[in-house]
Amino acid sequence: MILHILNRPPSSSLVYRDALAAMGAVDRLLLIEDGVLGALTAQVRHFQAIEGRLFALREDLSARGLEGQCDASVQVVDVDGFVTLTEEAGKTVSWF
Amino acid sequence: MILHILNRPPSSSLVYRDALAAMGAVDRLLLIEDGVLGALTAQVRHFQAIEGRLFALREDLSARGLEGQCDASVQVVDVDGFVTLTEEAGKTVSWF
Amino acid sequence: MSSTVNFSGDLLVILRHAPHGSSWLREGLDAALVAAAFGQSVSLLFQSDGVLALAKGQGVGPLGQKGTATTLDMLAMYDIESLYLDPEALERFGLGEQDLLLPAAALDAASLPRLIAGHRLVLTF
Amino acid sequence: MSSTVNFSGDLLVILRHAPHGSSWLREGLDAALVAAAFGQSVSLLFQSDGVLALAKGQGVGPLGQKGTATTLDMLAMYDIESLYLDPEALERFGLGEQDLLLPAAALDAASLPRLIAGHRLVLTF
Amino acid sequence: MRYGLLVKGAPYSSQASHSALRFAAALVARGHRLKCVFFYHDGVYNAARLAAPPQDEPHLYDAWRSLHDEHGTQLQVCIAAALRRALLDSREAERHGKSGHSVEPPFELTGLGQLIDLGREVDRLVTFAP
Amino acid sequence: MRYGLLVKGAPYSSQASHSALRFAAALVARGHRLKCVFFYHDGVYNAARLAAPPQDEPHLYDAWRSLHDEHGTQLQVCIAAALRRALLDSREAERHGKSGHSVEPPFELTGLGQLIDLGREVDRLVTFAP
Repeated sequence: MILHILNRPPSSSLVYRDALAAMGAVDRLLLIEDGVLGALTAQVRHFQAIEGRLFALREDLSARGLEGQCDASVQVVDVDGFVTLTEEAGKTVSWF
Repeated sequence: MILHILNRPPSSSLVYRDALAAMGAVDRLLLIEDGVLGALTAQVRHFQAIEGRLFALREDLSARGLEGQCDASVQVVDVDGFVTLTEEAGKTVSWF
Repeated sequence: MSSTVNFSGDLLVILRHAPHGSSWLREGLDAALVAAAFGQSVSLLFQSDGVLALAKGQGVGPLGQKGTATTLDMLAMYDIESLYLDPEALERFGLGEQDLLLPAAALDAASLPRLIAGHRLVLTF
Repeated sequence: MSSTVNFSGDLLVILRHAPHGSSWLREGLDAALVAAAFGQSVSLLFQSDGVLALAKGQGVGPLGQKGTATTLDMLAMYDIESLYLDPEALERFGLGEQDLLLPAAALDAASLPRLIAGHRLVLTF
Repeated sequence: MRYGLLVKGAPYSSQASHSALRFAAALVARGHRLKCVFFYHDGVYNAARLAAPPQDEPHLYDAWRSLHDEHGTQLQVCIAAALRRALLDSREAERHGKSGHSVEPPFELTGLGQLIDLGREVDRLVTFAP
Repeated sequence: MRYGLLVKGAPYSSQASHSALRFAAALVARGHRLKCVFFYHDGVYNAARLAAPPQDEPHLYDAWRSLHDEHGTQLQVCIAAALRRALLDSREAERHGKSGHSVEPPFELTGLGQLIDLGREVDRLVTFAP
């Protein structure tokens, strides 16, 4: 399992497309920084291909006032959860 | 007439959408830097709404080896032409 | 947006970036505040991810980064009252007027070019 | 792309940016060259706007900026011979194999995750 | 016409500085006056005096200085953007208790108000961003 | 586990440095070892010693130093990326005939080879980009 990390939102950048294309069947995607905009219910359709394997960093959601708008299908993790995800993954790939 | 200047390509960034939305009926758009990728025949459809008012900077096309792929509907200008465009425009707006 | 609104001013600052992810938003707001302090008439347009600058409930970042929500409070103090937003961008994030810290006028497609034409200087951030 | 190809190696460098517009491409290529010089097996993937790194006919910039086309010539010298590209990206720009400086293998959708899984370290630029 | 440029990209990282210098050369060659280049956001890094690029690359710092020397163009750097990015002239270094400085003339640290003034004084203000 | 971080964003301009520092704190708190932070692209600006951010903002330069002091984390800066961005230690300043320097320990200018070594030596290398 590989952890992909994405810090750009699908609302302004198309890099999410390449991140998704690079993901294997059990890989996970963590949204951080402005990437968390993609976790909103109104945006999360861009990630429907990996439902159940999509994560978002809580403190980046909450700094932006968006924790309440985060879609229920997204697994929200704190920074310790971010570390755990990197422990569980064989490696990480960052997309920006 | 306002000169809009765009340095990101529609292949990776969605800023072109906002630039187009901001343009009035006689405004012009100049593609520079990586923005010139949008001038290629295979990409220029993103700018069909402003056909005849789309420009691209020659030296940015040629440094990338793309002058031959630039669509015939795009007016290619050198840097003096860039200056002329700014002279003719009441002001410029840069999109990035 | 009524077509009788006066879209003119000295400076239009277009804010296209979300809070916290970069310094664009703060630097754009700073430019707006300084211009207003210099006596210029300043308008703000929240466009694309920039509409999130207006979202309620913003806080500090995990290292104590201030963000920009507190700067928004200063706009009225500086007499920056012409605030506009791109309604499509707002909708893109599933947000409505009730989710915003400050009221900003939704611009229709025809008004955006007029807003830009009506200001002597336009800076994008 | 044949499924018998061996997608493994020490380092995969993913190049996503066009030449000249930023230093990403050069800095990614530099990392690849150094790794190869250190004896690692290195693969390159040209993805998104990065496929334009392979376009024929690139030149210097107007201030004499070198660009990266000359660096590409050094790949073979450093035994970097596993070059891959995203065929969709190539098509997006209307380019074909005949337009490329170097041959790179087009990756199908199933192979891209295998390429990434097969390298111990993946760096994106 | 009188022109001003606003540069917001770091040198070498993005093409913004190259494009601005190229545009600057073209506009003065056409007889326009380039009053000032204002550096903001990561553009302030253009003012870093110790830049030592490889000899086969354009020396952007020297190119800005030449623009000043040959055409009297002011090189103004937003002080707020500069301080947090470690760009201090001698005066600011002293004020912040730091030894050494990273910015020197013809680059000047100034407030954002100078950008607003510039916008008022010139006929065209053109932005080059990363 | 042994971790390495690769930081590619300029401080303050993007959140990359903040995110990396935050992640660093969390991983050492969980008992992992953070061997090295490698700075590349605009990340090298994190090593600029004269940074003077406003007092109500995080002092990123000092935070990197604390990471080194408290956990022995190496702070390595790509020398090629640094020189063109005006980041020189005393030795490089002398070599390039410049007075003054902009980088000092615990930040070290090193070659890209160190990044490759780091990738070999650690269990996880995590990149924070702008």
